[in-house]
Amino acid sequence: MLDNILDFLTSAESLLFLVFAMVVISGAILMLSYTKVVHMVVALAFTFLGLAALYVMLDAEFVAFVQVLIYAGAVSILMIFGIMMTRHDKQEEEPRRPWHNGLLLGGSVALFGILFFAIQSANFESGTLDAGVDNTKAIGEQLFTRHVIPFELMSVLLTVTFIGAIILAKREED
Amino acid sequence: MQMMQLAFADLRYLGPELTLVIAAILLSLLDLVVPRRFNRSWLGGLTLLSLAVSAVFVVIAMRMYNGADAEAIQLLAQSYRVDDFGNLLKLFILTGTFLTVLMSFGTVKDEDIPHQGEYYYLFLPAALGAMVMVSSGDLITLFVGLELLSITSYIMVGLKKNDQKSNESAFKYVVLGGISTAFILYGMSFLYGVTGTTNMAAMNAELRFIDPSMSGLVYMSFFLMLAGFAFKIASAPFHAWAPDVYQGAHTPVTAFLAVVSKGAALALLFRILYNVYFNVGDSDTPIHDDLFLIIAIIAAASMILGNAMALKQHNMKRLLAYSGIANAGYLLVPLAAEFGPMHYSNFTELYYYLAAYLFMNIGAFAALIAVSRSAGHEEMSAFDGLYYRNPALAAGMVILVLSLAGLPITGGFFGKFYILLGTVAVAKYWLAAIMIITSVISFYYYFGIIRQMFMRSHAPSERLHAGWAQQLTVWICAGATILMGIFPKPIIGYIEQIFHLTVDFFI
Amino acid sequence: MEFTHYAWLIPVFPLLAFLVLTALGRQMKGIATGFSILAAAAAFIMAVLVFTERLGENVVDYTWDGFKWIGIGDFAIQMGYEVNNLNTLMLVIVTLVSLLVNVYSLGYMKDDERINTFFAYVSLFTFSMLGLVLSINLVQFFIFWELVGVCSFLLVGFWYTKPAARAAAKKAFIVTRIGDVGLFIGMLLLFWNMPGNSLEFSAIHNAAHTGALSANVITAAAILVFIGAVGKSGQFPLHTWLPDAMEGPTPISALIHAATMVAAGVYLVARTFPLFEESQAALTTVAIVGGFTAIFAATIALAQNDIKRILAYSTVSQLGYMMLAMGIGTMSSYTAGMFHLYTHAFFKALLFLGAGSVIHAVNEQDIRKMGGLGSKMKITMITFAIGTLALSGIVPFAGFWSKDAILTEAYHNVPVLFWVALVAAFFTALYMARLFFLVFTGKPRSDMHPHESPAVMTLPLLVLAVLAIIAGFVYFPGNAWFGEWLLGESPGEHADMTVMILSTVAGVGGLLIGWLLYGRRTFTEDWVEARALPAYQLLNRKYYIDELYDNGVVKPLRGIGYLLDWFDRYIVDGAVKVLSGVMTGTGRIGLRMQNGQLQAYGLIGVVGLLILIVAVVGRRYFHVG
Amino acid sequence: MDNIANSYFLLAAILFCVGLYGALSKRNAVIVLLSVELMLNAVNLNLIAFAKYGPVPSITGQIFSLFTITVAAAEAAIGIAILIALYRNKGTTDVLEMNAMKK
Repeated sequence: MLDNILDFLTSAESLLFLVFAMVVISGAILMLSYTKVVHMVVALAFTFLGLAALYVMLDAEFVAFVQVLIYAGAVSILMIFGIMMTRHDKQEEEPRRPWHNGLLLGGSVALFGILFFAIQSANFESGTLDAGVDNTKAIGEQLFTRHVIPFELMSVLLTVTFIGAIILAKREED
Repeated sequence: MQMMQLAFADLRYLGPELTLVIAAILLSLLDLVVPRRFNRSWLGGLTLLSLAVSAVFVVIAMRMYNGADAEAIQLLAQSYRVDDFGNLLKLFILTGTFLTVLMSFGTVKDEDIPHQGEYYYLFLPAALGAMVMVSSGDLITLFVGLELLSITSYIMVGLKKNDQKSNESAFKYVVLGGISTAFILYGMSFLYGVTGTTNMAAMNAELRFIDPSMSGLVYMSFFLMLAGFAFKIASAPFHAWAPDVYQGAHTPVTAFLAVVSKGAALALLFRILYNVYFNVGDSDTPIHDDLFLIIAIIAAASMILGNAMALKQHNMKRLLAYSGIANAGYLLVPLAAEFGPMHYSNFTELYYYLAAYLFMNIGAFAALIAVSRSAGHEEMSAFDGLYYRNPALAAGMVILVLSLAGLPITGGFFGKFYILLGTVAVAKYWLAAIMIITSVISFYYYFGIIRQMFMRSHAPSERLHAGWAQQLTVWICAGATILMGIFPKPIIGYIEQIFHLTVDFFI
Repeated sequence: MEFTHYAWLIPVFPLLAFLVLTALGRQMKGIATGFSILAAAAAFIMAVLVFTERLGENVVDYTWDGFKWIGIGDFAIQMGYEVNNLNTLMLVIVTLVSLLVNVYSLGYMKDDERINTFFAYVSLFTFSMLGLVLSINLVQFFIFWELVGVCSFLLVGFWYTKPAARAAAKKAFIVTRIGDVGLFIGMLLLFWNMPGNSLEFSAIHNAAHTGALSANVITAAAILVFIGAVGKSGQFPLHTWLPDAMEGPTPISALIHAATMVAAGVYLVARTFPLFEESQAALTTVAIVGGFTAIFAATIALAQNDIKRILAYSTVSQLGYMMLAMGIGTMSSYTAGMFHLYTHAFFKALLFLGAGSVIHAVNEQDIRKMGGLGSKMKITMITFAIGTLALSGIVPFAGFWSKDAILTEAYHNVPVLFWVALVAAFFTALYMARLFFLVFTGKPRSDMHPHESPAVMTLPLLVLAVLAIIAGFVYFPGNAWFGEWLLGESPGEHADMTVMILSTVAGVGGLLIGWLLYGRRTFTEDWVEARALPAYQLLNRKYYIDELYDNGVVKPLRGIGYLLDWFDRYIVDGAVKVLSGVMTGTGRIGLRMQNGQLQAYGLIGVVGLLILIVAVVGRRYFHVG
Repeated sequence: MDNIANSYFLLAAILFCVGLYGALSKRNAVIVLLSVELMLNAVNLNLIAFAKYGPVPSITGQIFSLFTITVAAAEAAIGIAILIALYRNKGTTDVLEMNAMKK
């Protein structure tokens, strides 16, 4: 058991994982515990960046880039915009809902416990993803052959989102 | 080697979907260029037209590509399938959307919905999403279709921009919908993880010989996805959003959520349940049995809770939401009644009741629009004395309510009857008992509506003038309901004739 | 001309009338009602033609099943109609009573603003009832069975401005639905066990007799079917809706809640009789429920003061009689049950219409406030008296023969039931005498100005009165024609002198005591004041006897009646209320969670999911690990 | 058992549960939306980790995650747009105050 942990700590990959995992988790936890809205968003931006680093470790360079661009960039900024366009003078105060929060905390922990149990009992015989190929190219090829229908549908979805976001957020001149 | 690229010739199989895409783009452009002073109802007409054209393509596909012994068309390694399962459900989706758009005429006013053009043509991508959902054989395609439907629905719910209720319900919907999406995806990620593929057929093959240590993850993948889909279906215990969202949305949009969205999600659950998880597990961990038990439990909970909550409800939209929860339960029953040597008709059962549900629900919503516009509110009392104020509309509504209550010579009766036969065939008697008892209880509140129409003393006595579009919708729906009750045979016969489990469903 | 082959026309007439009346709405009141009557008359004539045709020698049952409703695989449900002697009899009863009620309603409902709606509903009901009678299989039967339920709901609640009428309508519908669930489950059970999944009555007959069904299935199916009949025919404990249903217009009480719809339960048992024949347990259940209902309802009727409620409990009691007859299970008891159904339809409809005539005249339903109406309403009184005699089972009125047939069978087969039925017969005579004398004799006990009803109302009374006298002669000792015709074979000897004497004693005794208590008493006082002392002593003693009767017999009896009434209202009804309470409680908890908070909604889902996971999958792991 | 593979899955599970907690407990609507995004990120991590360490590794997981990211962004945009419309009418972004409809 101890050997395992030592093993784990001495491998470079594991150490890196540990560092980024800490970044990711602390970002998430900080988001929950901060009281100012902007701080929360910034904390979560760190989580997004940490995840991007983990994606690189998982041989998913392209996704990592996308993660940085979309999440750390676009979504975080979108959220900041959202905060700016709505008023947030008063600080976030903890709502007094002991039943709700207690049950929720219990529920979340229980869900994690169940997931933990399921994951730990699974016996992965780790295969190997052929990391030699050009990740981006491989994705591109797959995307335009096998997954071309969802890919094209995505364009419809984005168009709809685009129209929808405009008409919903637009101020009506009356 | 399967064809991995989409050839130009393959586009002919995508006729129904392409029609909707092209129509959506054209209509949005038209909406942009035509000056604002023109009434936007003609966009609604064009929407109807494109839905009809799409339906024609579906029918053509059913006639040409899927004969009795033909193989189902599949594109890109099963990521897209043109089979009779999908085609039948596409007809359901298109009919539902068509009637929803039809009942909207005359209800979309500038003060309510500033963007009338968008209101009409957004139905097209929503229907498209639903259609993609029902004909995909791959998790990614399926997911994208689901999201196309969901995101469009979020927008449509929020279209009454100046109405706080509409904003609120849209926000509730988008947050809870987002959470449910996350659950679905998390479940899918485990499913992908343990099988290494996103193709449903390949998954089933992998799952049947999976390492027993993985069974925990298999269970979790199902539960997480179930939570998400049950949310979309609005079945207990993931039902709580439905009344609020239904109440806040514009009524035709509510009808769309209650019928098309629910139907498509049910079809999806049906597909995943039978294509991916069927016969998975062994005697130590009978995953298969447990999953069917869970569906049965959810169905029972929905029937009980939905009907119980409707008992004290006086707002018609919320009442129909609770009734929708109960109906989600009835609709889950054929899913829980698994295939077996005695029983192979559960798709027909599901489809038949779904079709009956489509007509009775859309008709009820259309009638609600008609009476609530004159009453100025959506309480049940809007139906006061309808029999004396507009007998024809009242007659239609009586038929629809009788069908909802499951009384004979309506589609609703036969649908439930047929489902019950299936349940008894697989010896799930307790589920049948709950279904019967809760249906009896539901008479109580359905008859409340009839009582309002026939036996109400303080009703306003002037004639109620309903919009032509709503009246037409009510009559179409009432007529279809009666026809389905009197002549169920042709419909069932047709489905049984063209639907072949091995060809059209199991991939 | 083969009228039998055109039997489908019979329900079509009222259906057409219904459609025409609905289309007319509130216009053309005079003509519209004419349509309804015309249709009822046409249906009646057609029914009589079919009936006379079936009187001939060697008639065979006619079945048409050309309409294929469902066909799934090998299994098919055919719709159509069947004509045999049993349902021909029903056709005649239904169309005749319907026609008379239609005519009667012309007078009774004359001033009602919604008279067209009323006639439309009546036509729809007649159509449904006839459809029910002609059905060839259980599914079709069930459809019409529900349809008559809907019509009953609409008609009981016809005067919906009265809250009581609304409540009664809903109760009538919901309580009978409980029975329908039983019937429905029975239907499913038969469906899965019948050879070829057939639900046709003829197939059920064959299967029951050839042993194609296992004994358990037969018992279960028969009892479930009987539960359906219990609901519709107001048998204990699902009878509570029937007295409440008296909130409807009185012609409806006569048509639906006396002569036709409530008898449909008995008809159902008759139609599926082979199932019962094969199961002693089911027969015993039927007999016990019927016997208990007969005496139970008769006792309650003693304690009622509302003229219609007395008749309603009387109906429940008489239906119990018919069930009892069915439950004895021999061919002649079956015949006796159907015979009683047939005679009862006439004299009970007569009594209800007579009661309607009284209510119409004095606008009052409490018999304690009536009195002395006989002098002003001769025809009503005479016809009502005939009805009372028939119901009380006095020779030679129709009720005597049919009741006697049942009693004879009970006497020979199940003596306990015979005594129960005999006591019930005594009570019947007693409460009818009480009703009759309080209403028609003595002095008026409140300020009222009665007048005889118009001819359209008295004519049906006269017709029914004639029938109440003669209808019994088709089947009495020495004339077994009815039984032979119904069964196609001789039902066997059914006369017994002991029974006749005992039943006459019970009937006459009941009437006599009723007369002494409620009829004579008022006369006595007049008499005493008018005459001199010599007679006083004697009279005083008479009076003393009356008191003795009153305190020793009738008061306790009525006490029991009150007690049972209380039991009925609070315990039996209460059970239904508990069930609905559980459901509304669930709903209330569900609604409390519906607090408008989206995060609460999410939480409900998460907690629900966790419970599901732990409950279903957890057990596997904890069990294994 | 490969420790590092499991660690990725557990990290994803932690993020998912934290996201769920945030989405169902925070009062500020923007943060609620952000928490939903966190849940979707957890899914991505899971997918990509399975793409490398799963029993049957394949690049499909990465492709799936690309779709997920796009959809998540679209959902966030719609969420913010609806929120802005709501804020304009109601003047608050407090989730607890959104209870005009209940029972």
